[in-house]
Order: sequence, then C-alpha cells, then structure tokens
Amino acid sequence: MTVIDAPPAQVPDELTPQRGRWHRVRPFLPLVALVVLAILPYSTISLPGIFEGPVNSPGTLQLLAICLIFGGLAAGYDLLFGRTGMLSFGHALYFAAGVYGTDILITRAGLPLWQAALLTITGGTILAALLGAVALRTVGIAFAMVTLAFAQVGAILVARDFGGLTGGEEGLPLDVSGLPAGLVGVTNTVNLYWLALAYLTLVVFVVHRVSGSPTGRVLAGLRDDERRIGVLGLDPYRYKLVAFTLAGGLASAGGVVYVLIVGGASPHITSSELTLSLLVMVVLGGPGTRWGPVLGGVLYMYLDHRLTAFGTSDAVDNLPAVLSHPLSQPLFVLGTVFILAVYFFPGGLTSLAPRLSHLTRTLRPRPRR
Amino acid sequence: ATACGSPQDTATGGGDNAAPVKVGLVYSQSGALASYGKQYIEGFKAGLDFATKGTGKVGDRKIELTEVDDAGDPAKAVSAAKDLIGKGAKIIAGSTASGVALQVAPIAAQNKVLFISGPAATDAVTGANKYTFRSGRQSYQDVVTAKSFIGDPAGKKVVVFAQDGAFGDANEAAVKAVIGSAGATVSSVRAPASATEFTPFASQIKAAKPDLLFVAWAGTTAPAMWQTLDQQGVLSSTTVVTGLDIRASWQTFGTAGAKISFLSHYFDGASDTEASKALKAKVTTIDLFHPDGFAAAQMVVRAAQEGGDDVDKMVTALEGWSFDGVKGKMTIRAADHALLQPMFQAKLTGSGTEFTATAQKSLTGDESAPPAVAMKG
Amino acid sequence: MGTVILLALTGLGLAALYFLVASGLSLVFGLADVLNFAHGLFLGVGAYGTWWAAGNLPGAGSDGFGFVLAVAFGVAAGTLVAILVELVLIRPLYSRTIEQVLVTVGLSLAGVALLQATWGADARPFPRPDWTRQVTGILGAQVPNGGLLLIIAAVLVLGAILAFLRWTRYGLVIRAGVENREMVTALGIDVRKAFTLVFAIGGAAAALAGALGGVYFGTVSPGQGSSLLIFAFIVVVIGGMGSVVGSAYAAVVVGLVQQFVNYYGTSGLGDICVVGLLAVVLLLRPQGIAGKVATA
Amino acid sequence: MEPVLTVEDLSVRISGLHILQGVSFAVAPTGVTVLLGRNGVGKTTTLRAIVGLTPPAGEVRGTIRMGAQNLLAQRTHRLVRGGLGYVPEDRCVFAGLTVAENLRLAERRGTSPAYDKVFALFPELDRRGRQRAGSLSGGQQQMLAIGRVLLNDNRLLLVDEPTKGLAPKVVTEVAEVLERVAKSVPVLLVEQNLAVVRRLARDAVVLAAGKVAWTGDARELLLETALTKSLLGVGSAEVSH
Amino acid sequence: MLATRGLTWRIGEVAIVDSVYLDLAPGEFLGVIGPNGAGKTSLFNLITGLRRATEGRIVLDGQDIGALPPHRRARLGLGRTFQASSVFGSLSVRENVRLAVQAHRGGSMALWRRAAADREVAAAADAALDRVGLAHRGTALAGTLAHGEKRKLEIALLLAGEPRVMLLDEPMAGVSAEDIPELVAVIKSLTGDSGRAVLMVEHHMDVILELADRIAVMHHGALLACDTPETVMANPTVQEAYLGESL
Ligand SMILES: Nc1ncnc2c1ncn2[C@@H]1O[C@H](COP(=O)(O)OP(=O)(O)OP(=O)(O)O)[C@@H](O)[C@H]1O
Ligand SMILES: Nc1ncnc2c1ncn2[C@@H]1O[C@H](COP(=O)(O)OP(=O)(O)OP(=O)(O)O)[C@@H](O)[C@H]1O
Ligand SMILES: [Mg+2]
Ligand SMILES: [Mg+2]
Repeated sequence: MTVIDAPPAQVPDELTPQRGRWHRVRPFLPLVALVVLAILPYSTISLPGIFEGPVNSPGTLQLLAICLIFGGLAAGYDLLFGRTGMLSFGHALYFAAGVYGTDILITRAGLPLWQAALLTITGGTILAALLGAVALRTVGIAFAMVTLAFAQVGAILVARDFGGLTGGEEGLPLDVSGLPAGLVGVTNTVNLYWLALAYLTLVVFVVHRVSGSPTGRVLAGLRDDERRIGVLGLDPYRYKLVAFTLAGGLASAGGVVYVLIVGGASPHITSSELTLSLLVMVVLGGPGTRWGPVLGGVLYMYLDHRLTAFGTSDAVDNLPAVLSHPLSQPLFVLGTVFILAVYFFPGGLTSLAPRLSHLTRTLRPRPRR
Repeated sequence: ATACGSPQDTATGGGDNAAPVKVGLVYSQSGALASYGKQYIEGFKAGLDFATKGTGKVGDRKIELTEVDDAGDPAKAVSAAKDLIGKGAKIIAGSTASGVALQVAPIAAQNKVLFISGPAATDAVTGANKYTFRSGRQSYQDVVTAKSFIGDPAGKKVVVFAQDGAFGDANEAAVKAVIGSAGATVSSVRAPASATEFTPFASQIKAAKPDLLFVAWAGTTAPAMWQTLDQQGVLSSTTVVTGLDIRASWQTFGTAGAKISFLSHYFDGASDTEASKALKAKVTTIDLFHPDGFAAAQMVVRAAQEGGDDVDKMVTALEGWSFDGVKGKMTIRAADHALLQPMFQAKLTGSGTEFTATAQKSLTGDESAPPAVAMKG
Repeated sequence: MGTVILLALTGLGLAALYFLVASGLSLVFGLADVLNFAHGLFLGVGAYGTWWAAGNLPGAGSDGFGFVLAVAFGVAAGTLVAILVELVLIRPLYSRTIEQVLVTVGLSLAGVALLQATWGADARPFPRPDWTRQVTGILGAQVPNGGLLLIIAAVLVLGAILAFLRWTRYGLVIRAGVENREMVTALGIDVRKAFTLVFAIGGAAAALAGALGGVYFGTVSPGQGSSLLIFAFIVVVIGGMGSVVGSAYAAVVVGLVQQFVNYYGTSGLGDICVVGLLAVVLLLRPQGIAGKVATA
Repeated sequence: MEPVLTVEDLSVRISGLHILQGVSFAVAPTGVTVLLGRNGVGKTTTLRAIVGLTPPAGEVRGTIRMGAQNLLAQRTHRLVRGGLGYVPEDRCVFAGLTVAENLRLAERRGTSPAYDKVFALFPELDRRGRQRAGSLSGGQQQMLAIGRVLLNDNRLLLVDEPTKGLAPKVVTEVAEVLERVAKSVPVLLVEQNLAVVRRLARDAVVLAAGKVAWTGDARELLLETALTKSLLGVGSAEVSH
Repeated sequence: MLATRGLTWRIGEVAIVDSVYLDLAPGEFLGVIGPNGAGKTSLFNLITGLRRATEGRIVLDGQDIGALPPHRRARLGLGRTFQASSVFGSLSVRENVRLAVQAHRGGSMALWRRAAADREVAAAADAALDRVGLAHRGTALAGTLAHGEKRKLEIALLLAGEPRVMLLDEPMAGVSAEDIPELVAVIKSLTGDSGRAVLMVEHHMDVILELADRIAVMHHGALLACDTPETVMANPTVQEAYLGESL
C-alpha cells in the first residue's frame, strides 16, 4: 500500500524563473487580467449561451462573484495539496466555519460586519491550527481520513442545530439590516463582485508569495520527501502546520465573503463533497501551478451553476429521451466533464498552454538566424 | 449597441401596458426534490390557465414565465433570484426546499419584489417579511391536524419521533405548542437523519407507552423506519400519526400503511372543487404539491391584476384575500401572510403497488390555522 | 436483557451491512490502491439491477428462487459495470492516485445522476421475500429477519474473500502490483488481468451489498449508495486499509457503538462517537487496527 | 554464431530528451556481454527498452530481435514468460511482501522453480523467508533480486549492476554465479565494477552520449590503456587493480 | 566529537545493532565496513534519529542527543546521505541544493521574503553543485537523473548543509569508474580543511583504504574491530567474513 503520492510533479513556477520571448511582459499579465476583471462590470456586452444576461447584469455578476470565490478557495487549498502534498479531505470545514461564523455573529449576536469578519477569520485560523496540530500526527491516507472525520463532526454539529444557532438543514439566512447599504440589494451586486475579486487577488498573492518564499521551498521539498527534510535540519511538522493553518485561515476568509454574496449559510457547504470538489477543482486546473487551481475553481463553479440551465434548455429537451434525460441532470454532465478532463488535459488545464505553444511552434517553424 | 454601461444597471420592469408581466419560477428541476418540483410546476401551469381563463394574460399583458432550476441549493436559488430581479421580474415564486425559501425571502425584501414560496413547509417563511407569501401549507398546520386525532388532549401522553435538525425541531416545537398547551404531556425521541437502523428508537418509543405517536420523518430511510416500528410492535400498540407524502411513497409503507393514521395536505380525491376539477383535467392524477403550484399561480394573477407593476400594491391586494383553491377555501392572513387552508385526515388501503387514500375528515382553514406570528421585516 | 440482545443483534445486522459495503471498498482500496469513490455506483447498480430483474426478467421475482435469480442478476450487473469501469477508466491511470480520485468522483456523480435520470429521484419499493419483513424471537428480542440475512451474507462474503486471498496467487500479485507494477510484469505476470479481477470482486461485493441493502431498507433510491459510503470508508480506515479481516472487526465495532450509543445516549451521539473513534484509532495506530498488509 | 539478441538502430526519447540515438549491437549466444559507460549514458535505458519497460512518456524506435522474434511488438510479461530474465538496477523488491512471497511471485507457471539453487547461493534468503523485503539490508535486497530471476530457466538474462552495494565477498560470489550461469544462458550485463567485468565479460559494448562508442572483445578493451582511458576514463592499471 | 555508548536497537528478540561503542574525533575519517545486513545503515539511522535506539546513548559534543528528533540533530551539525538516493524528485537539481543551503542558513520560516532573490544561497548552492560536478545539470528535475548523478546530488545536498559530522552511506555505489576518483577527491576535501569528522560506509575497499584513518568492522550488529586500516585488513575474521578471496 503506497501512501497517497504527491500530485504529479510540477516545479512551482515561482522557483524557476522563466525565460522566453514573453519574459518581459509576463510579470504584468496578471495585473492586466486584474484590471480587466475589475472594469468588467462596466461592460454591457452580452455573451449569449455563456451568460444569461449582459456582463453587467446582477445575475451574471453574482455568478462571476461565486466563481471568483471558489477560484480563491481552490488556490488556497492548493497550498496544501498541490504545493505541500497534503491530501486534506476536511478543508470545507474552515470555509464553513467562515460562513457560519460570520452569519451567526451578525444574525444571532448582532455584531457589525467588520467585527464579525475579524472574529471569524481569527477563529477559523485558530481552529485550523488546533485541528491541524492533531491531524498532522498522521500522514497520507490516515491524514486525509482524520481531516475528513473532523469535517464530518462539523457537518453533524451544523445539522443538529445546537441552540438553534445554525438553522440545521434549513440553513441560516443572513440578517442584512446591520450591513453597509452598499452590500445589500440586487443593484449592489457589483460591490460583492469586487469584494470577491479582492479576495481572489489576496489569496493568489499570498499563495504566490508564500510559495516563492523560503518556506515555500521547504513545502515543495516536503511534497517529495519528508524524511529528507528532517535530515536537512528542518522540522516537517512545523512547516506542514504553517501551511495548514494558513490555508485554513484563507478558507475562512473566503467564507466571510461568500456569506455576503449568497446572503446566508446552508449545510451544503459543510459536506465532504465540497472538499472533494475543491480537490477536483485543483486537479482540473493543474495542482502546484499558479493559475491552474484558480481556473479550475472558476470553471467548476461556472459549470456547476450553468449546467442546471443547460439541462433545462430547449436544445437538450429536443434530443431523444436517451440523451435528454441524462443531459438534463447537471451532475451527470459535471461528472462526465471531470472524467473527460482527466483524459484530455492530464496535468490540468494549465498544461494546455505549453502544449498549445508547442503545437504552434511546430506548425510555424521560425527561420534560423 | 454600446458595450459600456453602469455596473449598477438593472432592467426596469417596463411600465407600459402591453409589456409582459415577468414572473420568475425558481424551483428544483433536478436534485433530490425534483419530483416535488415537477408537481409544483404542473400545478402552476394548470393554475395559470384556470386563473386567466386559458389566455395566459392579465388584461392585455402576457404573463411571461422564466423557470430556473435551483437543484435544491440555496446558493443557486439566490443567484437565480438576483438574475431574475436584475432582468426586471417583480414576482418570484417557487422554492421547493425550505432552505431555499428562507434564503430567497430576504432577497425579495431587500429588492422589494414579491416572493411566493412553494412546497417548502417551514414555519419560518410565515411572517418572514412584508414581501413574502406562501402558497403551500406549513408544519404547524400538519400538527394541528394531528391533534384532531386524539380528541381531548388533556392528560394524554404524546411522543414526537423526528429526525435531528431544524425540521424535527420545528415539529417538536409545534407539537408542544399545539397539543402540549392543550394539556397533553409531550416528550420526544430524536434520531439522526442519517440513521439506518431504527431498533433503538423503536424500543425507546415503546418504553414510553404514548397515547399518540407523532412521526415527522422525511427522506429515503422512511420505509426502513416504518418497518422497524411495525416489527417492534409500536404501530399496533398506539395511535400513530404522520403526514402523507407523495403518491410514489405510499407503497413503501407496505403493510404498515394500514396501521397508521395520516394527516394530509392533499391527495387526489380529497376535495371536489372547481379548481380541483380544472387541475385534474390537466394532470390526470393530482399529487401532494400540485395544489401549491396551482395556488401560487392564482396569487400571481391576483397580484398582477391588482398591483400592475407596483409591488406594494400587489402586497395589499394579496393580504386578507380569500380564494377558492384546489383544496377549498384559502385565505391569506393579513397579519403574517399565513395561508389558511383546509387540511385532511386520511387512511391508506391497498397492497402491492396499488394503494388508495381516502379522506376521513377535513378541517377548515380556520380549524387548522397556525398561531399568528409578528411580521419580522 | 431483551433490549441488550436486540440492540446487539440489530447492531450486528448494521455491522454486516457496513462490512458488505466496506469489503469491496477495502479490497480495491487496499490491493489496487484505488480510492474508489464510485463504489456507491456499483452498489446502486446492484440494487437497481435486482429491482429491475424482479419486475422484468423472466423467472425472477420477489420470492423464493425468483428472488435469488434477481439478486444474481443484480450482482452480475454490478460486476460487469465494475469491470468496464476498470478497463476503460481506471486502467490508464494506475499509479496516478489523484487522477483516479477525480475519475471516480466524476463517475459517482454521473452514475447517480444517470440512475436518477432513468428511474427518478424517488425511492422505489424493493422486491423482497415476505419472510425478510418478519421478526424472529431470540431470547425475548424481536430480531428482524432482514438483519439476520445480512449477517449470514456478510460471513459468507468474508469467508469467500479470505479464501480467494489465501489460496490463489492473485492476492500476492495484486499486492506486489500496487508497489511496483512494472516489476511484476518484469516477472512475467500480466498484472492488468489481476487488477481487473480485483475490481470485479469489489464490484460484486458492492452489488450484493446493494441488493441486500435494498431488502433491508425496503426501497432503492439513487443516492442510497453514497450515504452508506461515508461509514464504509470509516470502517475501511479503522480496520486498516486492505485488511478484509480488519474491516470486519471495524464494522462490528462501528455498528455496535452506533446502536448502543444511539439508545443510551442522546441521538446523533452515535455518529459523533464513530467519527471520534476513527480519529482516536488513527492517531494511535495510523495504519488501522489490522495493519496495512492485505493478508487474510 | 548467430547472436541471441540483436539491437539495431535503437532510439529512445523520453519527454523530449533524445537519450539513445541509434544504438546497435548484438549479444552472443554464450557468455557475458557487458554494456559499459559513464553514469547517465543510457545503459539502463537500453536494458529497459529491451524488456519493454520504457516509461509511457517515452518513444522507442529501431528493432530489437531475439531469434526471429521482434521484441518491440510484445508486452513485457510475455517476453519474460518467453525466457527473458531481468534484474533491475534499483533491486525493486516488493517491500511490503515477505522474502518468501517475493520469490513465490517469481515462479512461472508450468516450470518447477529451482529453489535449491537459489538458496544454496544465498542462504540468507532461506533464513529470512518471513521477513518483509523492505526491511532487508541493501545487499540482501540485491540478493533477492538476483535470486528471483535464477528461480527459472531463461534464454537470456539482462542484469543491471548486480554487484552494486554488495560486500566484496558477496561480489565475488555473485560474479561466480553469473559466470556459472553464463555457461548455459547468455547474459547482457551492465556493470561498473571493472574487476567483475574483467573476470566475466567476453564481449563489450561501450556507450557514450547515447551512441555506441566501441564494440569488441572485452579483454582487448581492458588491456589497451589508451582505449580504456578514452572510453571509460580510467587507465588499465586501475582496471587490473 | 561524536560518541555512541552501548547503542542497541532491537526488533523483537533480534538485536540489529548490538551494543556499539564508537568514538569519532574531530577531523577524523572513520570507515565502516561489514557484510550485507551487518547493521551499518541501521547504525546511521540511530545516530541521525530516524530510528529510536532501544538502549544506549549518543553523545555529540558532550550533549546526549538520543532523545532529539532528526531535524534537531541535523541542526547540531549532523548530516547524512542515504544508501538509496533520496532527493526531491520534482524539484530541479539546483533547487534541491538551494533548499539544503537554506535549511542550513536558517530563515526558512520566512513567509514573505523572495527565496529566489537570496543571492548568497544561490551562490552557495552553485558552489556545492560545482564541487560534485553537477553544475551542468542544474535545471534538470532531480527525479529524472541517472543513478550515478543522484549519488552526486546526494553529496551536494550534504555539502550544502556544512555539517560537522557527516555520515555517508555507500556514496560510491553505482558511480561509474571514471567518476570515482573525482568523488573521492570531493570527499577527501571535506575533511581536510575544517576539522569535520566523517563516518562512511562503503564496500569499495580501495576507496575506504584511500580515505579512512580508521576502519570499524560491523558484523551481526556488533562492532567486531575498530582500528587502523592495516590492522583491520590483516584481521583474519574480517578477511573471512567480509572480504573473501579477492577477485
Ligand atoms: N524518465 C526519465 N525522464 C527523463 N530523463 C530520463 C528518464 N529516465 C532516464 N533519463 C535520462 O536518461 C539518461 C540515461 O539514463 P540511464 O538511467 O539509462 O543511465 P545509465 O547509463 O543507466 O546511468 P547509471 O550508470 O547512472 O545507472 C540520463 O541522463 C537520465 O537523466
Ligand atoms: N524492520 C525490520 N525487521 C526485521 N529486520 C530488520 C528490520 N530492519 C532491518 N532489519 C535487518 O537488520 C539488518 C541490518 O540492516 P542494515 O540495513 O543496517 O544493514 P547494512 O549493514 O546497511 O547492510 P548493507 O551493506 O547490505 O546495506 C538486516 O539483516 C536487516 O534485514
Ligand atoms: Mg543505470
Ligand atoms: Mg546499508
């Protein structure tokens, strides 16, 4: 029985400076992308089939905001999985702690948003540190299962609705009366979108900085050979705990933003399926790469939301029953997409880029100098 | 066409008289509650036909339906509601799941649009806010109906058997409030929703020797639960009351079905109203949640008729309104938007895959009225 | 006294159900090193296959020999699906653990949705012999026959798997193959066949669990498999990955703990106890009760 | 004499790297043919290409024939069953299995395994039958890897650095074994220990930078100081050390 | 400098390492030989903390380190290579060494500094690579190196940590004849300068004889002899149990 291996080898791109025709422009591409995303809500372009309405319509912005949050979550999870090689099945717990923590503090305790957010993120981080300290005594599959077990306890506590705090399976709608006016109401969806974008930017920046830092280098080493790290004089446990806590904190921050966007908490987010989908997002995008997990998260959530519309569209309804019945099940399509993704983009979406550029290079040979 | 605009634009609900009335229906087309959703939408369409006399129009204005699947996920439902509101819908209806109803209701209030909740049974939707109404029954009404099975509750011993979580909490609280306040002693046995083995719970119930057992259980483990209660002799030792679920579930009671007293929201043949005939003409066999969709359509038409594009007027038009629905006479209580409606007692007979429900007694809307709550927002 | 016996026997019935689900999972997980989240799908196929056969297959029915035939059909269907899954989806991905997780998660989503698309989301009543609905009096306790049936089946399955591992070379080949597939082929053994076989056995065990679970629950529904799967995973891990005997011990512990705690403690405590048990076992003995090696 | 194995114009690319670039040589039907070269020239890659174990990312061109049989067209387990024995470089014992199980796994259907031969050679393996192979010392693992192959009759043995990590005494023993085996079965050997090479090899193939740099009589190679110096980087004095 | 006092490791009844007393002086080069399975690697594992001794003490500079975890021992200046190469396969060769340098210099916990910007670390890493002759392979993924190259990388990792006591487990195994002198020179240079002590297991007798000041012989877990090369080589038991008749 081999323990769960680290994900397919990927050199963290931060650690190997890339050279090429683009190397002068490359550092600025993320900035350009950020600016484009930031001014996107001013555009009224309609992309029929891709979004229901124009880009600046509340529905589209809401969808985009959720996608961005999950892009950020996946990037944070990748800090654990893709960059350190820790397979946690309980990451949803810290996200859920962020969502429910904020919701309960605002709705039940009546705290103002900033206090609730601060308390929640601190609490989520501490929770991650405590549980991580215990779970990290195991490795491999055992670690995955201990984290899963902790998350399962979280799910049971939420479902049991102790003291009527969580609302059980009905969830807990967020009391918006104390929130800043700019975050309430359909017309202000754009502010939530910007908030989500800010969160994503924060996570990507933090993950990028951390993996390019000396600690990141150790984490990359841990992924390959933990014993070796110890013999080099570094304490594997401490580094893993740092990564675990940091990722937990980022996830609970994501929960804070998510609860504002969705306007409430529901037990869906405590399920182990959510962690599994985080894993799927990361693998779909490309573990250990800078943009892969973000892309994976965005794409996953987009599909998850849009497939329900696809399933009920006329195009599907008009197909013969053998096809239309399964296709009208969003989960069927989503599951099939995962499977196809594994075979057609091994190494994740980001592995497409080099392969494509390889293709164009072979198609268009440059004259020798 | 310009490609630039303000990020806070939303479509305005065109004020002219010929513009269609945009109605958004957010309900489960896929996921665990897909079959509830299916009944709801069939009922809704039949109801729309009935209320507009087949024209699909209110005055000159066509009623334009946009259906969105929420797959039972509140997050998806909220996205859909925001999208619909952004596109100018003034009325949102649907919500098959309680969680969805509770999270869409605040969205409606924040954006001042009308929200008519569907099959979601949670009591919390009643009185949620000024813009939120319901077209189905609520847990309280179930419990009041259950109470009608024991005559005078004073001195009786009642046990609630329910699953953990909000649904069970609500039922237990309702029983305490309705039957307990009438003099019965109420205790409860609770089981995790994920339980697959019910013997321990059946033993506990049996040990309690209740005069009435009220069972509130939803989900796929229900048949195993009933079988265990039957095997351990609970069903034959006391009066057992539970809600009658959709037809597809009837046969899963098996032989236990004959030993249970059912309270029913609705089943085919429970009433004989104009509306029920109109509905039956469309769907051949009426099921549990068809009436909810039907009533929702009636309320939508009323709102559009009286309110035009003014949501506040719609609210006033609905508050206190009485109409003839599938179940009989329905009244929207002005104080908290509870929907007062007839409820039924039923018996299940038959075997194999053929079961029929027959009405034993029906309670009027006033008899089954839930206690009034204060409007929260 | 009667209560204790009743709880113990029904707890064992529950344990038997967990074991039936877990045994296949453990075999595939421990031997082929595939974390098979699609196990629930095999379960569903077994249950729906039996359900379908009882209604449509000539000779099959809900009683007597007809029922046996229906179950056999369900098991065959589950086995076939498992083999196909291995051949088409898993085979190209050996030693790529994470991609396997992705594929099996995808498969479990798509598979359950497919069942739902075909037969609807609602629970269907399951064909079963009448005697399974009755109870047997044992020392004053009214023990459901369905549970007893599960216990018998679980013991038989345990014996069969042990015999397979002990008396055939396949157990050895597969354990070696998990470590280093290349080297097994370099010894002149077709390792691919062995892995397909493991999947087939895992699928058969799951399908049988699905069919008997249907008897036990009285219904089939698309999501039934996945909800059992969490506890099955816990059982597999507590027992020690790949140890079938370990799974059996763990199933008994989990079943009894759940049953007794649910009776004597407050509700829901049973689940939390099981999860706590998992955490404690793993922290004390990360390799699970019965170690890591897939032996008898 | 007809060679037992001929490799012609063998090219191997692995993820873009051209590791072998047109390697051709033949293995004589008796005795030991040794494959020499510095670290990383592609010796292991050559052996693995012959048994069909090039990683999936790799691409193999050229022909490899054993008699009339084209090896490139066959899957590994068939080749091995057909009498091609392979002792890999990194021992590759199954760490989770016991020593006895490791040996049992190597038994081939339809033949009687020569346990006495193996145990006579490596009594350690008999003694440690119930120990997990992963907990064997490095040298013991090497013995197991060799013993595994000797259990069966082979038509050709491919042996990759069998004496690596063995104590001098055992090196001598292994060399003796290979010498004896080579009397009946041809051996293609990769070896860094030139003393062993000197004792065993009849023919030598020297690889350099993915190509064959020299082929011929091994003794000739090892006696010519100039040749060893240029091909192997050591003077023949060190060779005969 | 480093001393073991009655160091013993038992599995069940069997003593894998049996009451070993060793003393290593600063600047000393101690070769360890012994038949396969004698317990040499196990001894290294005990000293570096990968295994916990069942009895006995390990003393480094007067401090008992027997209870410390591996990384604490490494920080005290104990470095080792592994018999089966263990390098960070998914990192480039250069990154492997940089990690080792960084681990040695401290500051690894920095979350916000740019690792790539640390020129000193890079320079030290390149120097170490240069020393073992792997500079030209700097960008290759360590996992794809040929066997002999991995051995060199192991040594580079060790060098990067500038340990005071170095434990080398068969550094020459699998290294091609041509490269052995080079590697021997590297290892020789380790001891010359700074009073570092080396403990090296090796089966290449010529290498051991060239490098070692003293040779320890292990057999069945116990220390059979520990003396000058000449004495040890003349020992008939060693001849018989280990060397056999030379080729
Ligand atoms: N899977 C792989 N991916 C990329 N490169 C590889 C791979 N396998 C081997 N190589 C490269 O191919 C070259 C030849 O490797 P090979 O193992 O055949 O050498 P060798 O001659 O056996 O060396 P040694 O004497 O060290 O064992 C090396 O440079 C190695 O880095
Ligand atoms: N976990 C274990 N269980 C049983 N025996 C073990 C275990 N670990 C090691 N051994 C035995 O301990 C002995 C010493 O092993 P060690 O690896 O230290 O030998 P070594 O001297 O390094 O040999 P080599 O020169 O072959 O590398 C071996 O006989 C090995 O089989
Ligand atoms: Mg090699
Ligand atoms: Mg050793």
